[in-house]
Amino acid sequence: MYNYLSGGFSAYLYRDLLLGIRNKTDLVKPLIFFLLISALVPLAIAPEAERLAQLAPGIIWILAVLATLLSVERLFSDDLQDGSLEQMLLSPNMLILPILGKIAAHWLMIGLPLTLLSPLIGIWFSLPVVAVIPMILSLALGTAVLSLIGAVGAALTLPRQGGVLLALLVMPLYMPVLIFGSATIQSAVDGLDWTAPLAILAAFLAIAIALCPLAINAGLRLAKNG
Amino acid sequence: MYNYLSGGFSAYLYRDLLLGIRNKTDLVKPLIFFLLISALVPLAIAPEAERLAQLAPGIIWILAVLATLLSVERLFSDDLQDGSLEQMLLSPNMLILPILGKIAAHWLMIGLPLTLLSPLIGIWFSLPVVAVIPMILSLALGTAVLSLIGAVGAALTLPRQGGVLLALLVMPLYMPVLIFGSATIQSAVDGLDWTAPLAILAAFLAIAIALCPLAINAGLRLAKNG
Amino acid sequence: MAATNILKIDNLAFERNDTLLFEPVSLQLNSGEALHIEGANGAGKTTFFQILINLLEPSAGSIFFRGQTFSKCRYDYLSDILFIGHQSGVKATLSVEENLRWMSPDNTSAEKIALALQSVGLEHYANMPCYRLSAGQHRRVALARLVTTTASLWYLDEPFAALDKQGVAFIEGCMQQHLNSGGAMVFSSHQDLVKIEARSYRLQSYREVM
Amino acid sequence: MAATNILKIDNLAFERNDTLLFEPVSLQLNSGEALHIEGANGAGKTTFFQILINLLEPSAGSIFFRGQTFSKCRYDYLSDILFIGHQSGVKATLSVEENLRWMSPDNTSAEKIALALQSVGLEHYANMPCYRLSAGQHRRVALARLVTTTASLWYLDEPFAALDKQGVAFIEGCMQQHLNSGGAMVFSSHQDLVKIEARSYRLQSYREVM
Amino acid sequence: MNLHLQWTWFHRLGSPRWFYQKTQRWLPWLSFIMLSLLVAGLVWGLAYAPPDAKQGNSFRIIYVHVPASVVALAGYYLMAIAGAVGLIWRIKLSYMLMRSAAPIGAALTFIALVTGAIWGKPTWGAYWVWDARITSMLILLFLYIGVMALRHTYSSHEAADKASAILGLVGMVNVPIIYKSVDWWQTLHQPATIKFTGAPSMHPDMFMPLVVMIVGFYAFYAVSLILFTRAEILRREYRASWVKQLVTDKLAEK
Ligand code: HEM
Ligand SMILES: Nc1ncnc2c1ncn2[C@@H]1O[C@H](COP(=O)(O)OP(=O)(O)OP(=O)(O)O)[C@@H](O)[C@H]1O
Ligand SMILES: Nc1ncnc2c1ncn2[C@@H]1O[C@H](COP(=O)(O)OP(=O)(O)OP(=O)(O)O)[C@@H](O)[C@H]1O
Ligand SMILES: [Mg+2]
Ligand SMILES: [Mg+2]
Repeated sequence: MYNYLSGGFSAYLYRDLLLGIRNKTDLVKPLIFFLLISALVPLAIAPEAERLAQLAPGIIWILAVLATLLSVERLFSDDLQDGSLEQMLLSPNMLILPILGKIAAHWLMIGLPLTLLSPLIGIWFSLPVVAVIPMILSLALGTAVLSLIGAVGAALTLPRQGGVLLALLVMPLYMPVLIFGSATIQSAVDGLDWTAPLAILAAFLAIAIALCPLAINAGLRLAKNG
Repeated sequence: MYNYLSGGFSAYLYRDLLLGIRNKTDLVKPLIFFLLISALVPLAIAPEAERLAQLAPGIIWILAVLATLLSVERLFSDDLQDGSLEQMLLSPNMLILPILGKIAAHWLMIGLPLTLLSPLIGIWFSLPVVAVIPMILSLALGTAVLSLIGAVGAALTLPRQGGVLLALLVMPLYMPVLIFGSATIQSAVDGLDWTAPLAILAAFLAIAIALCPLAINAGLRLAKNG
Repeated sequence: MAATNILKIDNLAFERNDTLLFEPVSLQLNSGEALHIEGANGAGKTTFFQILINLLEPSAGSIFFRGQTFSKCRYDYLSDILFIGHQSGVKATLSVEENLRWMSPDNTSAEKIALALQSVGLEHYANMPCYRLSAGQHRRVALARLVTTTASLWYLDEPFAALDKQGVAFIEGCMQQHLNSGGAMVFSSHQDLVKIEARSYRLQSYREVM
Repeated sequence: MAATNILKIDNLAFERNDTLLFEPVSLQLNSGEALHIEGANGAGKTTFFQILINLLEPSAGSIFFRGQTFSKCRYDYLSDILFIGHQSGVKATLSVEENLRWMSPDNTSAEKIALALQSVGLEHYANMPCYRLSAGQHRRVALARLVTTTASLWYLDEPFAALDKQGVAFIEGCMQQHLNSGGAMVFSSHQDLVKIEARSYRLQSYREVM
Repeated sequence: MNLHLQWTWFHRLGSPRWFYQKTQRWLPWLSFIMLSLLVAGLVWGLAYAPPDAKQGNSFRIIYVHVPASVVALAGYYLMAIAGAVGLIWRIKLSYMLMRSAAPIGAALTFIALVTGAIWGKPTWGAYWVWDARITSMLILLFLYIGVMALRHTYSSHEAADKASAILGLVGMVNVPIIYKSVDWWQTLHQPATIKFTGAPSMHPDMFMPLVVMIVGFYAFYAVSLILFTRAEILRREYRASWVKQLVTDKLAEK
């Protein structure tokens, strides 16, 4: 009596994508969002090309962190409110797969657009061309890690669960991602070997995929005791 | 038969503050957010003092914009969901006062903490001491404008509660505030006259207080047509 | 007390995307009267209430309150009505008492509030945040307003939803008392009433099969 | 069909902040049987359901499913139950059909989905996003699962809330059919039932006056 | 009497049917003017105008860039004003105009940005600089897109129209402010490296085709606005008897 509700990865991936993308404009929105935020930076800081180029790696990565933070919050809270979290927790199978499905959908809607858009932002910020490929690769891996870590924070801070302190503990985990992510780009700009920091990001991703779903599972099961 | 529900400014100000204080997460999130991001910036960009000092005005203002955006989304959507927006629209009095009350509460919970916290961030970023007073003043005025404009966006996007859609509508409107806000601090750093951009911010505030509540009122009345 | 006309509805129609939702409604409501709006799920009862409280605009027809057109007496009208809908306007993070105080007229005394809480059986829950309440208790918080309100025209959309039998009886009692003291009300309910005598009006759905 | 024991509850108790919520419950449920959980608002019916579906842990007592303790048959148990609670798990931005498909077993045929929608009277709304539905229609989307599900043990917390008379009759029909085909169910409702014969169990609130 | 006349005129103007029938007659003329202007301007500008002393032939992109920019800006004001008229006088037609103006304006803005960026590479050595005019053009694009995106939020036409009109008005206050502020901000930091307001006064041989192209773009704008609006009218008024009549007539013709 296998049930769609418990259908795991692809079922939740598909549903969350559907929820996010109801019409064509929904697809364009994350792109515009990134364009807008990155347009803020030169307006607030200096618009000279060389100065922007120096800042570019860091800024792109800060953008990635911000966008994840901004969006990951509602990953589970909508489901809690309308009762579909309850239904998900009722699944006879391991929750790991549905959770990963939801996170994958989140990444496809936030991390991937940012990754694809990053060359354009690079042009805006006069980033050297050699750094474009490393930037894309580091973003692809790194934003996935950010989604995973963010989901842990989201599960712990589900409304009224009082996990604020735990969330505070989770947030600093973004720092290593940020450091190695911008280091990848910076190394490429400086003509150094950029595969080393990238490899570290890949390792982060492997660890995060293994551990985060467990933490999220535990966090979600607490939500009902609020 | 004057009714508390229609009690206008102070009633809504008081209630929203109470709600914010009850929901500890709501209060702590912006703080986590400020501290986290300002800690991330030196990590992602170069940590040399002079370079950071150059970036400080811009970064503090980008933080203010993002924090407002992050939080203003829920200004009316919670009320819509639990039906209290309906009750507010039923008030026999002008809606302007309750709306301003809610916005004032939002500013007290977001703009004011950021303003008060800004000297700390200034120290982190080695901002010269002369710029501290202009920074505080510009933030105090500017974040209020951001709250007002953000509320217009929140009211218009109410039926969809789209974080990204809201950002899309509101960010272009934020740009002048951002520019004059960081210009105030920058002028002070450069030893120029910083009262001129500050005066412009004050003018923005006056215009926004006069016009935004009208737009919000109209927007809220459309919410039932979602 | 001579029954005075409180509400008069003339050929009220509502269109959504160029389709009439229900057959045009014409109605009269006098003081001391209760009107039970009936209709299947989706007939348009909630929509009808939202037109009455001026959240939606009717496509045609007019509403008179105590003989005046709506636009002439907006202030008087809105300060004399009470509306409780499907979503009851109870704030989950506020306590029961805070919620009731917030939703009651300004000069409601503390005793009145305590009395209202007692009437709906929540006297021991005064300081509990509302998100901890059960579905029925949540609804009772909103309905406690019936005790504290001073409005003379009540609009109640499904007031009995989620209430247990004893709760229903209490609300019916409140309603009867309001009618006796010259108030008027329009309400919808899918359950049969026990105590109140109410004229009923059936909303006829206009929906043609597509 | 010989009635087999499906659910056995032994001295189940639940404490919150060191206070028992209800008197310990002991119960048996056989196939073909319906159990009506009664109790005033706040008696603990919803809490009881959440214990049954393993979202909350009981403070004492045990639950057996087809003779096995819960921990031994977690997978079988969870794949054989259906739960519909106060919040029905309907996604507001998905369309009616998408919601139903999503909440139905994997291999449900398109005809079955169409049939389910027709049974709950939503055949014309298949493509409407659920946030546009009326309260009762919203509830009907969730209840359409009763037609598509293959689970044999149903837990229904207030299934009749917001439904009109005809909707209640239909759901009762569904429930009866499920019983006839050897299923079992536990449900709560404040309304009296018309069609179904159900054993009723009254949750006794344990609350001492504070 | 006089007043009465005025009002009937006003309402006739606001009637979608009146608009639909009138534009039926205008369209061929307008299209003809548009085509001849665009063709003449393009041939003149691309083939006959002399190459620029400094920029060689790359300057010729001006014949697309400048008209697109000019019309995109004007189009925003037209859209916002149409929205305001709709809000104040509740005229359906002006909402329809507003709705149709958004995608056209967005497309023109996009063209202006892309042609500007392409032009920037050979002249400034960078695709993008943060100059007042360019930044405000970018913001304009976002405002257009915002107006378009907002529509999907509401189920009823009227609500969506009102919301878009409010946003359009707020944006209208904003565009000049942004222009001014970016200008001001730029000069604060550094003397602007590139400024095209003081562009070398153009040779008439280059300038005349530009004028022709600008007028041509305006004509193009008018034609597309009319076409979009007519489609919108049919979409929204499909229940009106004159539209039904129109459809049966069209079917009978075939
Ligand atoms: C993405 C980059 C660009 C954007 C968004 C842009 C935008 C604009 C705008 C908004 C106008 C004003 C139309 C009006 O005055 O109403 C304009 C005019 C003009 N642009 Fe650009 N432009 C860009 C790049 C360039 C480049 C690279 C050049 C060549 C050096 C250029 C040359 C001109 C000229 C000559 C005019 C007309 C002169 C004038 O009226 O001031 N633009 N552009
Ligand atoms: N925004 C909307 N757009 C389109 N249709 C809508 C919208 N809101 C409601 N409807 C439709 O209007 C009809 C009436 O809804 P309404 O909520 O008034 O019904 P109701 O009589 O209150 O039903 P119930 O008994 O279920 O509460 C429903 O068919 C619903 O689908
Ligand atoms: N998280 C919580 N903390 C403390 N008390 C709670 C919490 N959740 C529920 N309660 C209390 O537990 C009691 C039982 O609630 P429950 O929702 O189970 O009642 P119910 O029988 O379903 O009532 P109803 O008929 O209104 O749906 C209520 O008195 C409620 O106040
Ligand atoms: Mg209803
Ligand atoms: Mg319950």
